[in-house]
Amino acid sequence: MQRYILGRVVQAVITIWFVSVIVFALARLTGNPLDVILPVEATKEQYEAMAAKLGLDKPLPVQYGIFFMNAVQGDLGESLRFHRPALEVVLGRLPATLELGVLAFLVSLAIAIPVGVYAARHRGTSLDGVARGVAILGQSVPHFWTGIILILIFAVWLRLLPASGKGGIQHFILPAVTLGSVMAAGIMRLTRSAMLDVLGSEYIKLARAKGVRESIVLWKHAFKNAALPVLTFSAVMFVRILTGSIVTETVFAWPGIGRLVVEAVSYRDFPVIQTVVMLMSAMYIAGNLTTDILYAYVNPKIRYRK
Amino acid sequence: MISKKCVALTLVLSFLVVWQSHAQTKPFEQELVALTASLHGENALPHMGSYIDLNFWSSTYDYLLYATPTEGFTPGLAERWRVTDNQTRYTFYLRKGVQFHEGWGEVTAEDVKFTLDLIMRKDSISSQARFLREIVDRVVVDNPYQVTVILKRPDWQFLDIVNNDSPPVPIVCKKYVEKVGDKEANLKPIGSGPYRVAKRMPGEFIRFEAVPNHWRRTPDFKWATIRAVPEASTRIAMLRAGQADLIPVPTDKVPEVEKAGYRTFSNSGARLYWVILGSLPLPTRDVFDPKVPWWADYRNTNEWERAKKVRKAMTLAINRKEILDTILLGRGSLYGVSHFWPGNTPGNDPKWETNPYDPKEAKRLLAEAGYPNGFELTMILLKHDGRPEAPHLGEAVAMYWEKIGLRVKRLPMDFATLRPQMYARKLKECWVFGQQWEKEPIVAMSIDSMSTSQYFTGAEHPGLDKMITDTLAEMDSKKRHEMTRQIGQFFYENYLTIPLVEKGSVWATSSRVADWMMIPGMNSDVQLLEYITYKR
Amino acid sequence: MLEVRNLKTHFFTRHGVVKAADGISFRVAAGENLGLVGESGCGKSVTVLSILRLVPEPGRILDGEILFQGEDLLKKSEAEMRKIRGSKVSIILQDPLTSLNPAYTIGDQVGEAVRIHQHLRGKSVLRKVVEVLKLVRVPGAEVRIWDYPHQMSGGMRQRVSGAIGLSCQPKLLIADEPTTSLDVSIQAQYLDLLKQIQEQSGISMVFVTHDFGIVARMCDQVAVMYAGKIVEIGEVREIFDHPLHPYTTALLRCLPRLDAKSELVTIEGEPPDLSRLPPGCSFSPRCNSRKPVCDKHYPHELRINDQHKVSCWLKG
Amino acid sequence: MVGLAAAGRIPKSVSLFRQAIFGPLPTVSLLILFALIGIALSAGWIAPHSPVEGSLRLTMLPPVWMEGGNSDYLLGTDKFGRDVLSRLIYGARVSTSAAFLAIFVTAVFGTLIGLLAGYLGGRVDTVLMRLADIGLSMPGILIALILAVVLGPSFKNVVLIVLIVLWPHFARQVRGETLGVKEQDFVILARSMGVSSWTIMWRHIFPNVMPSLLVLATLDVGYVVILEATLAFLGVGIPPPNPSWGVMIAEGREYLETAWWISVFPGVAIGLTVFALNMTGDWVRDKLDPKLRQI
Repeated sequence: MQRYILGRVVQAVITIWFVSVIVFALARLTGNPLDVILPVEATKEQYEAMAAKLGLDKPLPVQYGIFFMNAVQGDLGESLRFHRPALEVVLGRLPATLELGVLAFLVSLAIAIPVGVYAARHRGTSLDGVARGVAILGQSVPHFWTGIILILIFAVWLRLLPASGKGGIQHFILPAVTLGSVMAAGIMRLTRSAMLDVLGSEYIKLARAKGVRESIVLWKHAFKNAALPVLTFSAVMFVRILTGSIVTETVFAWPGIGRLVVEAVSYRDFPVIQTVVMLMSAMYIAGNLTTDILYAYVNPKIRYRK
Repeated sequence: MISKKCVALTLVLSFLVVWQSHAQTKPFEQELVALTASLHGENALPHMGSYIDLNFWSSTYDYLLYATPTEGFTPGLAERWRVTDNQTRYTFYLRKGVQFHEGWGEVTAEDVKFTLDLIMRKDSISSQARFLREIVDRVVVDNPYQVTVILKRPDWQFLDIVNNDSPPVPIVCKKYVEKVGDKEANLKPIGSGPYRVAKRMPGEFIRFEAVPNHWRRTPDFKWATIRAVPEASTRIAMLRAGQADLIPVPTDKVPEVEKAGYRTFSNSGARLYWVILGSLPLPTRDVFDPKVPWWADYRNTNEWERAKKVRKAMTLAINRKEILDTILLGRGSLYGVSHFWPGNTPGNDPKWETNPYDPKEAKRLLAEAGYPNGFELTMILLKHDGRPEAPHLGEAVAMYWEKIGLRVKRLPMDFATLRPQMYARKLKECWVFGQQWEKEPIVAMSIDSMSTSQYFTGAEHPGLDKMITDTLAEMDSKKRHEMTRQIGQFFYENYLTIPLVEKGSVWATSSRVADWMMIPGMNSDVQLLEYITYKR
Repeated sequence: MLEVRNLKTHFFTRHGVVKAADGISFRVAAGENLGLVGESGCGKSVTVLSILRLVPEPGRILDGEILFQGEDLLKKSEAEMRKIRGSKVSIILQDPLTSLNPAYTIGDQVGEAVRIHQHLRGKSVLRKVVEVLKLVRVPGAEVRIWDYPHQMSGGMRQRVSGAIGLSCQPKLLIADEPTTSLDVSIQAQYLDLLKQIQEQSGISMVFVTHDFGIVARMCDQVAVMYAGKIVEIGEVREIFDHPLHPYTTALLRCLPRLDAKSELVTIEGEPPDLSRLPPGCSFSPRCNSRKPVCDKHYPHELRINDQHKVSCWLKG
Repeated sequence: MVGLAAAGRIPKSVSLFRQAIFGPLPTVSLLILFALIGIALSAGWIAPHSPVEGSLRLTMLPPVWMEGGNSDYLLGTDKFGRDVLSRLIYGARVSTSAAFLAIFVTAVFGTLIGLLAGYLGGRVDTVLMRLADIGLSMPGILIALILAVVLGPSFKNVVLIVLIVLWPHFARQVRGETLGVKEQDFVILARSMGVSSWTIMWRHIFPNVMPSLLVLATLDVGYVVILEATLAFLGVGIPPPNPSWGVMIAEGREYLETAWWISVFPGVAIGLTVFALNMTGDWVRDKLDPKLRQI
């Protein structure tokens, strides 16, 4: 097992390295930060001076070399906009995103799993139908639109909830729902299908034949086995949530990395762009790794494999 | 098992969240919350930031002089100032006893010298750097309260530079900057203004605390926070939710806000919008393209006239009144020549009328110019900070042009992408440009309308270059203004640019705000917070 | 002990009604073994699942009585049923590989019924579990209880599911082809084991299989099922000696016999589609000696003697 | 699937509604899709007005049923006085054509890579799949956003972006299937008879990965429609004045309070379309290959 994990980690590192190359190149294709930093009246001299100061005058490979050497030592460069280490800037915004993400994640789990299990249990009934319908519908609207509509209804018309910004618990509701909706839909559908597979199996029949109470059959016998694919999916989903935050945070003016990076792109703040992309990739990869380990946890077959 | 873990996690988290939020929402007494679309670079040192950045610190610093709506200045840190007749020596007599924040001592001549030197420093990105380096010979500290600037040559612009009008020249604290270094000082500026910086989260907010009995003005609000909220609808929602006291409102949302019963302040002259026709290069440049319908070699009279007809047609095709009434909902005004705002612009000529709306004439002119069935061109819908209307205006203009038979492509673009191409005069596209009103249009023109200027929003023409240079050299304001008028006349007659509308920035305030001093051409962003009064 | 009367369990599928059990009747006396024989898909499993009222969707028990210790199970509430399942009546499923939950340990799964029905907790459950595992001869039961199913051999798993069935000393044990998935030698061991346990504890058994050999080995009574109906039922020796129904004879002929010279034969033709049965005797299409009447009406049950009943036009 | 309380209950008839929507064949969904395609094709005839021409005099007219509504503009007009209905209709064309083209290109590319990786295996496989991993690990929308800034907004760039963001999904799926198929006898036979790799991939393997490919495609079209809308929302979608639904929402979102109809209708349109697509996708999947339930 350890060996296996180690191998995966090495892979992950390589992947992240590639990502760094790609995003480094991409970022530089978006334009020249000086065109944002310098006042429009800036002279050629000022351009050159600034370029030199930021090391943008060197050829790209050299620039990457420098970036790489520093990155290895944990220095991802200094934000062109905030004059502080990019990593520091990003990590400063990360909590906001994570809080929102985790909340949305839990909310959607809390909704999706019971509904999914229920739908599978009562498969074919109209309740199942409605549940699926709603779920698919949830996946069918762009979630920035959901967000806009939610603001329109709850903030503008009903005046129940704040439209945006970070603050009291009530600030979390709309963004969390927006962010969670897409994911809840996915998880619900997955739970349902996974449960359907499991409920068909012999050991469920046997459990019932033992006279086990239905709820226990569902949750103890069936769900623990169905949880497997659900977990896999959830980890990936959680990372997708972080990516989704790019839009949601723009809609709700949420001070997280999503908004940070959108502004970083228009500000051509290369270090921040790079940091965020690499961070998200790292999270995605970590997510998958965790999943596999969780797999091992729920599925003894894997756990006991040498 | 899993479910147990989940529950546990949920509990912990929700606790965290609640706790977190409580930590956050503890309100200050009398805190003013002002919103802005973006805090931009937030650079606080004059040699490190563009004027957009520096505007956000306008209340943290004091300035030698303060701009007034009309000509002339009111005293600031400089109680009075003397200019020698040949306009080469400027002496400023400083106010005594003005203290920098957090015990960094009194503002002295040393600080003024230091500030000017900073701006002229080699690594300075300030937009005045070039100009100051050109004209300033040296800055002399006569005594702690008296500083003299000696110029290489006579100049009338100097006072226009060293005031709070953008780009502003804030007086920074020598001791502080030298002690902590540029970087630190840029992150946490120390000034002598009415609001000291209390706390900031870059990109998110800056929180100021009022300085008790300040010589210039003691703010009503003990605390003031500038918070960045990119989405306009979000800003409005926050205003309505009582989360904000002062928000910039894009014109098309003004009625919504007013309907909701909020007071709006409009500040005229903030933006002059006009259409820039491609980059109009000198025929001698290799980027010069004779096929561009609206531009030609000025030495070839027929061609020049033909091109002028096209420009005129494109000008007459636009119904400015309708644009003003619909897109700007009547907030703003019409004007005749780019750079010249009828309000009070030296050199403005009342005889310059707004171009009429006359599509028939436009079509006729096109035909005459040899384009009976129009031609193809591209309108750049420019995404440019502080000019939310620009893309809308662009679309509107495009629609009018289509009505006279031009085939208009649209191309959304952000300014950072446009800029280098504009510098290179490469663009064959048109775009709507919004410029901040300048006290002396000639100053702006010298920067953006000459074939030598890097930043370029006009048309390259040797005659124009000459006129501008001469005008700049003219010390006598009367004559200078007359010469300025002639430049405007040249633009007007040749339809070099296509003026659209003037529009002020609109601000909505919560019920806690009583009033806010508006200075024409300023308040383009959250400035002068100390002049916002609290309604008791 | 158990008496099934005219049990009708049908499946309502999109393609029509499948009559998996259509008027099944039989009785099992205390300590007696009934073999339920037939080709796969003839409704054996459905019949036994009906007894536990665990008919899969979209199946419904439409009619009949299932008298267990004199009470009709079909009249019982779900809760009451639950009390009976696993304690009084328990089942051993066909495939030990799939009938054990991969996510839980052997001990957990064997102990579950005990916990539920005998309300034991903690140590005593384990003691009980070990006891039962010993009963089914799982070597090293004390340690094995901590294993997961996938760590055991097929034979061991089948014993475990046997243990699950026996864990609460049921009155009736249903074995649904418990040995099909095992290879022959292990089959033999396992069957002997079951037989032994059954004789010791005197529980009754319904033994579902398609193998007359097993019936001969295990059962006192045998019921031959074809197309959802019992075509011949009676005491094992009797049936073996004079099978009356052509289907029974055919099945018997399929048995490899040591004494017989005749080589192994199989029944030609396919088992019928239960959703569209012929009007008459459902076996007639495959019957060599069929008469015209066979295709018209279904033969009513003919009572040869107390130990032997058959439904066939050829007799009588 | 064991119905516990089954005993004695008579099967209750399946409700019509359910049959229609979740039944064996997603009637409603298919209807929606056909309608959509019909609209997209006949936009030129059925749209009452030009989608791009408008008059500022008619700016932000409300839908006809609201007071102030104008019967010429059933669903009202937008900021530039353009008919929302007509834009919706043409939007159907723009959005769907973009989505379908994008998914087609992506599928083709992804399949090619997947086939190569799966069939050739070895180093090729490692390299290609590592690339796919990288692609998957990068935050899609963000990369799309950056790319859009790099490439500039245009129809073909939207397609290109989708390609870059989505190809790994297809590549991985196809590779997996290929691995399975290539071990099967007929392939081995073909190889033993010296059939060229290309022919084998094309004639023998491709047809076998087709089903799951189809499923993935149908399920992803919906996602692409949403992605396009999201790009538009971030201001880098299909350039105006082309009325893609995404662009319409983006343009309208500033006027939610004053003119909700500008952004609400296109939102609904997207919702319906993607809903129908997903439903059909599920159906196709269950028909072709229930194994794929977890895609």
